[in-house]
Amino acid sequence: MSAPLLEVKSIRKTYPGVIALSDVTFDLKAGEVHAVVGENGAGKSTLLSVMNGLVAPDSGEIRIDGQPVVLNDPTVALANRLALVHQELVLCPNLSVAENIFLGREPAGRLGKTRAMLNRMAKDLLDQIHVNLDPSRAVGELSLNEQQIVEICRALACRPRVLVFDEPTASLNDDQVVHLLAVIRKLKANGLGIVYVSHRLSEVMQISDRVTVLRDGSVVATRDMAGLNEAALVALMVGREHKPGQSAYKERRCGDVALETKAIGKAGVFDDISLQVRTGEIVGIAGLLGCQREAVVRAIFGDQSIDRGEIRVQGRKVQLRSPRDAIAFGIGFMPADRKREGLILPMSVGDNIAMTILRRLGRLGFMKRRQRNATANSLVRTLAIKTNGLSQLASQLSGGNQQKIVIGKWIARGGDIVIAEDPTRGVDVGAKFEIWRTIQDLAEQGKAILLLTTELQEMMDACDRILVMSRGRVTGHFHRKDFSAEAIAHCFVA
Amino acid sequence: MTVLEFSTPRVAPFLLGLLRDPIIWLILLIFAVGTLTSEYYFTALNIENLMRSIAVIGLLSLGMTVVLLTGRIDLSVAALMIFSVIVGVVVMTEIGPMLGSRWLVRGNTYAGPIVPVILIALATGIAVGALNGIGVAYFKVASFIMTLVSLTALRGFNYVLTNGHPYYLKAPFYSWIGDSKMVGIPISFVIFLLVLLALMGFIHGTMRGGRFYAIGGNEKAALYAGIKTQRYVVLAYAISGLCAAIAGIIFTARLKSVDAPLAAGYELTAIAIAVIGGSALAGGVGSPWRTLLGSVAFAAGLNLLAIWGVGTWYQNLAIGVVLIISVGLSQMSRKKTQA
Amino acid sequence: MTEKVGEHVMTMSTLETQVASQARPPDAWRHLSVSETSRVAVLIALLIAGQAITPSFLSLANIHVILLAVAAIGIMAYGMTLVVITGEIDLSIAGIAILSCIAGGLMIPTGSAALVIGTTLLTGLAIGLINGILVAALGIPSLITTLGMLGISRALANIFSGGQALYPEPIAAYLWLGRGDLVGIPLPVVLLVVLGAAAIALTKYSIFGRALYATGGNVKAAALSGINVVGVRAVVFAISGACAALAGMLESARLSYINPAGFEGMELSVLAVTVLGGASLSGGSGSITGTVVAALIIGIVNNLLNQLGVSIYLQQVVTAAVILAVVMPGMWQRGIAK
Amino acid sequence: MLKLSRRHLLKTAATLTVLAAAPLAIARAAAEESVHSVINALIKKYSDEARAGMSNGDVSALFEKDGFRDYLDAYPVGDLAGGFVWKPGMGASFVGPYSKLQIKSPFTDYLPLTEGPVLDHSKKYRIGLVFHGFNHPWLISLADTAAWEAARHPNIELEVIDAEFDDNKMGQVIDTWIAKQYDGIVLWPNREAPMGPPVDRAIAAGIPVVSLDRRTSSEQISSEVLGNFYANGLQQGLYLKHAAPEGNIIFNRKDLGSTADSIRTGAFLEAIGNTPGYKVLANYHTNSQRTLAFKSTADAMQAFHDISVSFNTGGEEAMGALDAIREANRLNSAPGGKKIMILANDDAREVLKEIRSGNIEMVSPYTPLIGDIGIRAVVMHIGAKAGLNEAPPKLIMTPNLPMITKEKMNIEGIETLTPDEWPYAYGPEVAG
Repeated sequence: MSAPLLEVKSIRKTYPGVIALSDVTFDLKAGEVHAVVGENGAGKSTLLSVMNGLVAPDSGEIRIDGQPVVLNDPTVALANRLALVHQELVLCPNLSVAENIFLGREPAGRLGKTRAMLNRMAKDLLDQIHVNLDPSRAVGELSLNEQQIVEICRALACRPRVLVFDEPTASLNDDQVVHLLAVIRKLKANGLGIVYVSHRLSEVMQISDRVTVLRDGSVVATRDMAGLNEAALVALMVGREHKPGQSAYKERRCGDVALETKAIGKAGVFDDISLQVRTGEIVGIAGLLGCQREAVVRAIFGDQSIDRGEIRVQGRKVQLRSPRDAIAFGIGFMPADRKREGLILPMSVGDNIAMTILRRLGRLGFMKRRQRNATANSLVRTLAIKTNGLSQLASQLSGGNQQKIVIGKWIARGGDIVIAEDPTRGVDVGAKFEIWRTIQDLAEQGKAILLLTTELQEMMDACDRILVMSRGRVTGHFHRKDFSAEAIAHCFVA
Repeated sequence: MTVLEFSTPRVAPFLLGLLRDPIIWLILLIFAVGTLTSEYYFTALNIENLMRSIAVIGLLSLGMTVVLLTGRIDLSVAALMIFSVIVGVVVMTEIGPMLGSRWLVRGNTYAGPIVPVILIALATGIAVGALNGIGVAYFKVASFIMTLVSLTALRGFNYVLTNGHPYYLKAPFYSWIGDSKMVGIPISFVIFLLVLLALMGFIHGTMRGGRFYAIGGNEKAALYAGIKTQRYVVLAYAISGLCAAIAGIIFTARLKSVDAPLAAGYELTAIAIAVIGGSALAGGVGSPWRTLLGSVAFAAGLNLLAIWGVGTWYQNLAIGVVLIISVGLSQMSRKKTQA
Repeated sequence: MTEKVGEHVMTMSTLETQVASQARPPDAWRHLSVSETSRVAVLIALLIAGQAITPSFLSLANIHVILLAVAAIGIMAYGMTLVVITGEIDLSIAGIAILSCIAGGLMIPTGSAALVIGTTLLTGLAIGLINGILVAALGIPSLITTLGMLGISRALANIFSGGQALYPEPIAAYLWLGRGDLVGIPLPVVLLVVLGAAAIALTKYSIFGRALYATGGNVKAAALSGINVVGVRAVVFAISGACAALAGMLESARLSYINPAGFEGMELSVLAVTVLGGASLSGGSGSITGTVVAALIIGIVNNLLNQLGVSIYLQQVVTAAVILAVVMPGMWQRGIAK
Repeated sequence: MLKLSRRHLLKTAATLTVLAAAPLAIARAAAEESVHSVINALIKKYSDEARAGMSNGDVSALFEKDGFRDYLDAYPVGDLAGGFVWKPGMGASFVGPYSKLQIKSPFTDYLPLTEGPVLDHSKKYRIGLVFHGFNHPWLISLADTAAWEAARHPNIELEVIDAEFDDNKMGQVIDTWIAKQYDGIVLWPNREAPMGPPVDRAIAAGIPVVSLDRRTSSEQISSEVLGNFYANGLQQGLYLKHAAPEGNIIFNRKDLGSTADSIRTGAFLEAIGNTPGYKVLANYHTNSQRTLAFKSTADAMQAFHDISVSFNTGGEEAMGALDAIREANRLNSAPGGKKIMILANDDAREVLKEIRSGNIEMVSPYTPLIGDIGIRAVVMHIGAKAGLNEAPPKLIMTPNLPMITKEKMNIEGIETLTPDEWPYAYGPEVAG
């Protein structure tokens, strides 16, 4: 039998005072999908960086086709036909789809011919994975989802034999995930070896042949996927028995209508959206990408304007011209993109939590530091945010803990209405559970919650009611007792 | 089977896009108003003057455009433009006596061979540009700071090297660059056009040139794509330095002398022109061609005011107002297309 | 294994964040402190060197001279630091300083000190506010806005004054601003210190300070958290304008001379002090204490070089080298510098 | 070696210049001892002495270092055009069109032109005046006199443009005027070298060009109206020698390489070069900026405790130095508790005020009120081109002006004037 396509042997990487990876070994065969899972901090990112040549290991080696290679630069990894699909979309918004795909690998062409040639090649590549996307469009105009496809094509453009996916579905909805998995199966059938890193265990279960579980920088196990269930996988990851029942849903009594929209609309974006959220109620808005539910919640938060209809808070008609107006009426908003919209990364944990309540913490313009610390500390405790202290920078925390800060700052604000956009995006299993429980707690305290998630199952677990949107309109409305994935999915395309 | 279906794009043909470009209309308007209001505006002599002034500021702005494309800035261009020529002359006057020739006559008139001066000036431009680039790319000094430091240091060196004396450069070849014409077009403008064409060929015609856009668009993406971004940043600054040196040669050829305090503040003009031409300070947007338009609009506007005899104060006022308004309008139209 | 590494888990995840985003400053505070240290080290080295070179260097009189020399640039740099913290830049300060002083100077015939000084400060405040509105509300990049405003205000100063210098001689209170003293301390120095303290309080201890850093750190996130980012930026530009006007007034009062061609190139000197003080032009970082130390470094270097009789042209070169030497180590390990 | 060649060739240039001025000498007025000729004689005396050698090593070193000899030898010293003799009190009074200030202009009778239409009365003559700095009192006064003269002649249309100390821009302004076919151009060139080519282009296009105060590198220029930089520096030196045989001097100079600096400072050094008692303590270039002069003097006050003389190449510098000395409370800190002697140029009203109050020791007037001469000269050139009159001489020297001191003195034959005897001061009135 020939050597495996890729062998990672006894990789060790330490940072001052920390062992990031210790003796990590696994292998990948051609035509195999090998998942790597683990909680945040388990060492996945370091491992990916080592494999991509961004970080040099202290010891150990990587073999491709049995030959040891020294990956000291991303280009070397590419030269060895190992490509990485990044979790964050790292694309040039000012360049076209084709230019992005072939960035750094442009074919040498005569003057003027390059662009046409690039477009043709990109078209071929997109056709290969059955995606219809115009290669001459500027990436800046594309949706996240489309950008994800570009990111994958970019990896494919260097004709890799090993393709590493780092959380490829983080910003995709269920429907698109299905398609992406189909693409991956196709690649696998073409004989590629695929390393698949994801927090979404259901995908991992579906797509992988084998799985390697990392915990605290070490390999806990490498198993065949066949015969492994989700609970067992989670147990391996967290090192203890963990009930996957993520919903933590509890029956609650809902009160009066806290938030109501009456036939609001914005020309060309959405129209005739009417919804109600009661105190203590969690209402989800489901829909495929492009259904404009994000625009609706942003309009409710005053971040975008509406041309028609009215928004009522606690029964009172309100004019929301900016987020500040919305906040004044007790609305809070947890954006999905933590790094870009949720947090001020170069500021401390304490400052981030206090961001929504600055005015309250002021006396004659000065910050009441003791009160701020008390508030922030109590939130750090209740939300179990793992941090060195309030002065640690937000950028230094893991995704789950960052998300908790985003939630925490709205708890600190204490408004009655909360809009949560994908609160568990890119968050690991343990933290995910804690975040869902927090959201349920908020509802129980009588807050009205408007929820958007990309995973329908999560939404069905968490919500009292679900509205479905399609192309800017409400196409369905379900109460918890009527929840059915099929029925809801049906409304997606209505 | 198509797994994913995405919307089709809008295609804007080049010419149509050009006509939609307000700057073209602005230039046409300036020429029309100029021709209508002054008999001296649309004359060969005035158009030559216009071309000559475009050549220098245009070259500086071209270099600036390349640097802006990478999302950085170069404040050193004007100081470097003088510095490179000074180095050329000073080095040659030092070499002269070693070869037994006296190359400095009649006070400070340089009488030695002029081609080496030009070559040394070009090399100096490239070298100082590259040093800026190395500071920015490898030593991670913010470009604003790095080139501000260069600006200060070069202005100082200009005095230290010349001891405040001017150098006269009166070689025939030099006068040819500064004063001659080719089919009615000043040589300096021809040189500018050649540089423009070369840059456009490089930036739009080769894959290497295109990478400036990638770096300006998303440097991390370029890095992950295996592009040696640092080298391209150095290259961008070297190009800017080279453009500055060429501008310096043309500039001093017109004045037939070089003098430490010349061209003070031209770096800000270069930035203004690149930005009026549509370059984004954030990087990734802009092109040499559009910078040409920017420099034509800028120079033609000022020329018109000069022909009208408008005082410098009001010219400066106009520059400031036009700069803010033009960028403000493009900002608003960008916002509109985004929304 | 788990127990052993357990306590490091958190730090490890921190590390992972760093590794994954290699291009971001991996450990901002650490490097900040490196350059902070190097700044202070340079300052101390300069003090020692200065005393070694000229025995009267640390005399009270020379300290006064140094502080007086940096008073105007330091006060302007306070405003600039605030602007730079929000991720913007203000190139118009020299223009604002001169236009404000001219506007105030035009009030000299009234003989009213309040009118002269008030007009000066209000003009600075107003132009700064216009900058702020153009930048924050209309979204015009500050580099362009303030570059344009620099030209506009210089032109207006000439137009209003007819290019003539003005002499504030008859306004005693005005002159006192530049030449007077409080308990033996020259008034510009008093203002430098008092405003420095106020600026430190503002940036470090006030709620406005938090909003300031938040706006610079991530303007979208700050806006979504309910911070009035438009207001914050408008205010810092207004403060910067007022600082420029005040600094301009101090200089004019010291020389009893309002020169419509004055403060040439001052914006770049002030900017140099600000970045030397550790403020990053990408926003979200910087401190007034850093700016103060930086202003002192520049002031001492110039004072020493002047005392040694070094020509102004070489001084430019030396100043550039000092800036680079202080700024470089702090930047060394950053990912992408723009 | 390099120095030698430079010197040699500049000397040739100087000889040529003197030759050009020679015809004037014939028409020289009877050997009345005018201030002009007294000072010229002194210039020659000290220049010859200095050329023979300087016994003061300090002064000599500075003189050599900055190559003053080259500049001084090339700077023309000569007699006035048309045998004109200037005496204090001459000239016309008017309100400056730009500054709106009351002006008494000293040289309005020099190369006179009667009021009313000039040359061909049916023609309109368009003349351009380009200079630097509408925001400098000295230069505004220059423009005032030019505009006043132009306004006296209804068929002269004068356009005044400020090139803002950008030599390239000044060149472009001249090119624009060539394109607009102006009849004549008057300019105040900041620096010699860059202004030669545009002037040559204008001359080639048949447009007469006259430069004011400073020179251009053009050899074809129609006329040069030259000021008395030499007299300025020399008188500062003579005053110093007269006041004290020894002293420790600090210098606030204009930018390196500018004519004002090289001639004034050079002439000052020539004058004191053979007096052993003077020491050069420090030498600053403050680029005509009051703030920089202030800072350098403030720092010098700390570095040296035995300063006795502050030499300033300009009035701005002197005011900055005075403010710094006053702020340091060191007005009387020269050795022996004497006053620090401040030597100045430029007869601005604010400087004269300090002379009156005794803070500035002396000022050598350098009047900007010469723009009218430039206009008259260029008009005469335009006329000469059309064969209407004779051309004025190429070199139009302005009269040397005596220094101004608080009390009247006679220094080596020069009768000094008091501020009250000097009606020609320029710039805004200063209260107090």
